[in-house]
Amino acid sequence: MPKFITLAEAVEMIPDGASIMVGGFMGCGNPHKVIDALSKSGKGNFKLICNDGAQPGGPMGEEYYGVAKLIHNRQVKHMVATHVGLNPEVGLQMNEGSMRVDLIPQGSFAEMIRAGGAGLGGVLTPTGVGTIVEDYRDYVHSVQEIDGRKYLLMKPLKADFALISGYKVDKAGNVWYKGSTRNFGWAMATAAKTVIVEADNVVEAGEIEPENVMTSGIFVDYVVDGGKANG
Amino acid sequence: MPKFITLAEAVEMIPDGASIMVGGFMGCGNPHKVIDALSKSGKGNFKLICNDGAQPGGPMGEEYYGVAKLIHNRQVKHMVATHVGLNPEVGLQMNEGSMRVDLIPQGSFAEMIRAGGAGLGGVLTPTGVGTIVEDYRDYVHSVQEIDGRKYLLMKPLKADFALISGYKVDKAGNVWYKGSTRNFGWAMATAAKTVIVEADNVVEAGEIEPENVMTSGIFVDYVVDGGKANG
Amino acid sequence: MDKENIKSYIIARAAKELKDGDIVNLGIGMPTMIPNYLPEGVEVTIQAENGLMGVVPCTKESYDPVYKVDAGATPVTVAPGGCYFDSCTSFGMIRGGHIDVTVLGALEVDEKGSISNWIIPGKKLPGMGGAMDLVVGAKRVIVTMEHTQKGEPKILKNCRLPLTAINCVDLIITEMGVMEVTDAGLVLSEINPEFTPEQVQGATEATLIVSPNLKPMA
Amino acid sequence: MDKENIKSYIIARAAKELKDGDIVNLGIGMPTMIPNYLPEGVEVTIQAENGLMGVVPCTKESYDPVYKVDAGATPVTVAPGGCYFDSCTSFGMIRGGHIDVTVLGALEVDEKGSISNWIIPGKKLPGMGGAMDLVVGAKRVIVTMEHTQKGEPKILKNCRLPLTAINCVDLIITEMGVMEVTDAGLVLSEINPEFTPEQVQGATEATLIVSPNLKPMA
Repeated sequence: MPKFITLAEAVEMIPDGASIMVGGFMGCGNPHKVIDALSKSGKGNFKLICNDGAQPGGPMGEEYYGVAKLIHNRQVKHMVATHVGLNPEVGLQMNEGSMRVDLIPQGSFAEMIRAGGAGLGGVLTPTGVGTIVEDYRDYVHSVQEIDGRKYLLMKPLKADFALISGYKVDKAGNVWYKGSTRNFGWAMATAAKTVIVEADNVVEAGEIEPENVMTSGIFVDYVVDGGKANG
Repeated sequence: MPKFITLAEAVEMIPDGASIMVGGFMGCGNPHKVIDALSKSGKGNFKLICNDGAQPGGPMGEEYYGVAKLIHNRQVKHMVATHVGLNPEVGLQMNEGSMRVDLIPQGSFAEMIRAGGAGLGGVLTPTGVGTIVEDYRDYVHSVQEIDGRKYLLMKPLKADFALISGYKVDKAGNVWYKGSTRNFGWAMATAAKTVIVEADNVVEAGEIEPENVMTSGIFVDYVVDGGKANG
Repeated sequence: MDKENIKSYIIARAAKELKDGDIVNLGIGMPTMIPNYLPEGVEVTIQAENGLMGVVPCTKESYDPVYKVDAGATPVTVAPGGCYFDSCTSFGMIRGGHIDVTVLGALEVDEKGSISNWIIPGKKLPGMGGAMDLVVGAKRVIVTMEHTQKGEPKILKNCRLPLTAINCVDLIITEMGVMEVTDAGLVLSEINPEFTPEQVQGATEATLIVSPNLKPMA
Repeated sequence: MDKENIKSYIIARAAKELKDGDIVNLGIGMPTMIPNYLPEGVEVTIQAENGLMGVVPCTKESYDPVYKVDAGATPVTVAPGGCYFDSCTSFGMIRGGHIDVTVLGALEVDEKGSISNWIIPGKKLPGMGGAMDLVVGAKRVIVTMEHTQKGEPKILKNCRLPLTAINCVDLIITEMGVMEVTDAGLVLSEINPEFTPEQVQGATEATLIVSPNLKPMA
């Protein structure tokens, strides 16, 4: 059973230099309150594993949206992502040399995280064959030919922390994601040593129909009640 | 959008000798009405890709349960499974030499089907290392050492047909599985040329909440209304 | 034609490539406008790689930008019969050949059907996002783009920018014409009547094979 | 001890290995009876590899054998807070190290912690089912079995039957004692007071290292 903690407790357990997976796509599905608290913590040197750098402006008028806050506050020293074009600060910090950015094809990125969580030795994907991705020594184990077709063997991805957002989270930690917020959170919840879920709504165990649970509570270590936590 | 067809039409499109994936675990999740009709069709020489051979007696008093009907009627010439111990007819037919049986570890079996449907070159699993599974030339591409640990590269599995059971299926073909019937159906729906779903209940598009759709209708070619079809 | 006319001319032509019932992924920019140009009787189902099937524009009631956006971060929703899923499932669909057509833009395309559209070294590092998976996995890959960039050809003998994927493009649609990628090379199968084949070739680095059945683009 | 007493003796001891909050997968047969023997204050969550988490016996009301069975095909249900999922997700949990303990039977175990429990060539071909994944993936692998089979040792220097997996077993619990698999070999850490260490060794092919802290099994 997961432990229910406050925003402050969640931030406190994340040390400087941690590798952190954050669910979300252009901010949609980022755990906004945890990220906001982390962005004000003064901690940094993070390795951020997130699909993208979100964007400066958020849909509810936020000045910086989701993980863009961590980037704006220069808390990220290394970013592993698939697309960073819509947050110009990523490019700026990269060109300054203050941030390393590694770009991975999105389908491979998702599957590498799944492989990390599912005990697989890697992912054999045709994506990236013949491109400079083949040369990403940190992420590509080898190029292999199987039954006449070439594949890249991409290494599994893991992290110290996964920060996930769930619309409904029950007392047993089971997560139900709304709309398009599920994206990478589902895989990340399996691939990190410590998984913290921000719950938009905490519900009783059993309130999510057992068939409709998307991430089993066994993957979840901590739940932050995002609703109560920040009013 | 899938086509809604009758049991007879479903059976008619499956030719002798077809490779057929059937969802289910010990009969639970087999598409019982489609299997029953197929078992009475006189067709055979099938390659059956199914977790197991189900069992002779079913929970509702069936003499033969699920795929056990196909086995009893000697319609299966080659079975790819993970466990066949609870259906003694499999062992008998194997020992007679009338049925070939290939046994694959269950987690690899599931993941090989997923790989077949997801365009991956195979599955790198530690399961089976050091066992006779290493010698399954039809299923194991190679033994590989990655970062000091050994893995088997298991080949993707595909089939001509996947026969799946859904508790609720909407007019767009979206599937919702009840209880433990989901098992292999989810992956099989992605890995066969023709996917036929037996619907316990046909519902309107939108009646399954979009987040709770388990198998997208885009994977489904045909739906048999199991409720109406057999009263 | 001005910029806007060029765009709508290209998109209108691309829309005709889609067949009723197709499952389609549309790249950011021009391709997202295709649904507005579909011929009567043609309905397609739109996938967004961030985990949506059956994407449709949202109404005032369904507007829910915190929870429901497409791959361009535009607030959208799904039609009845659509669904939401995670990114592994989404790219399983894409890589596994379950998407009938993807339409996307390009910086360069070459006569082998290779494409570059994700990075300009030293200038732009947007990232490949889902593009590498889409062009490798979709059953049919259609590139829509302006024929040239500041007068320079974008259809080359060999792409010069870092590749998105090799040998994957099926069709190129520009404001000058429609080109099929074949084993023999690029075949100009349709032409904008405002141009001659010589003019199209003049704006193209790759060698164009003019189809014996060359038709007016429409 | 008769058969039934042997079983309950083994299971009662195995139950003490489980800690409150553990996620557990229990093999068919003896291990499935463990929940009845859990010490007070210890609650575990039971996974079934066919896609259930939080398995509990079904009541008359929840009995639903067409839709809800465990990996032994027994009708079950899940407790509030449990869930259902597909087989890929299930074995992702198992292979990925998200199951704390698996308890299962064996035909043979050896001093390197290798195990054979899925096939007797020429006699029985049940298949490995999920066993190969479970013993490779679970964080802790506990074998519960009778110490001998018709008087013949089942704990060997090297397994003779086809292996389920190599070097994976952590603990062996029989009616004679508890043996830990260590780098040095099998350590007899607890003994049934009805037997002497010599008697246990006599029923065992593998060499047993008698722990200096040998305790009575209880």
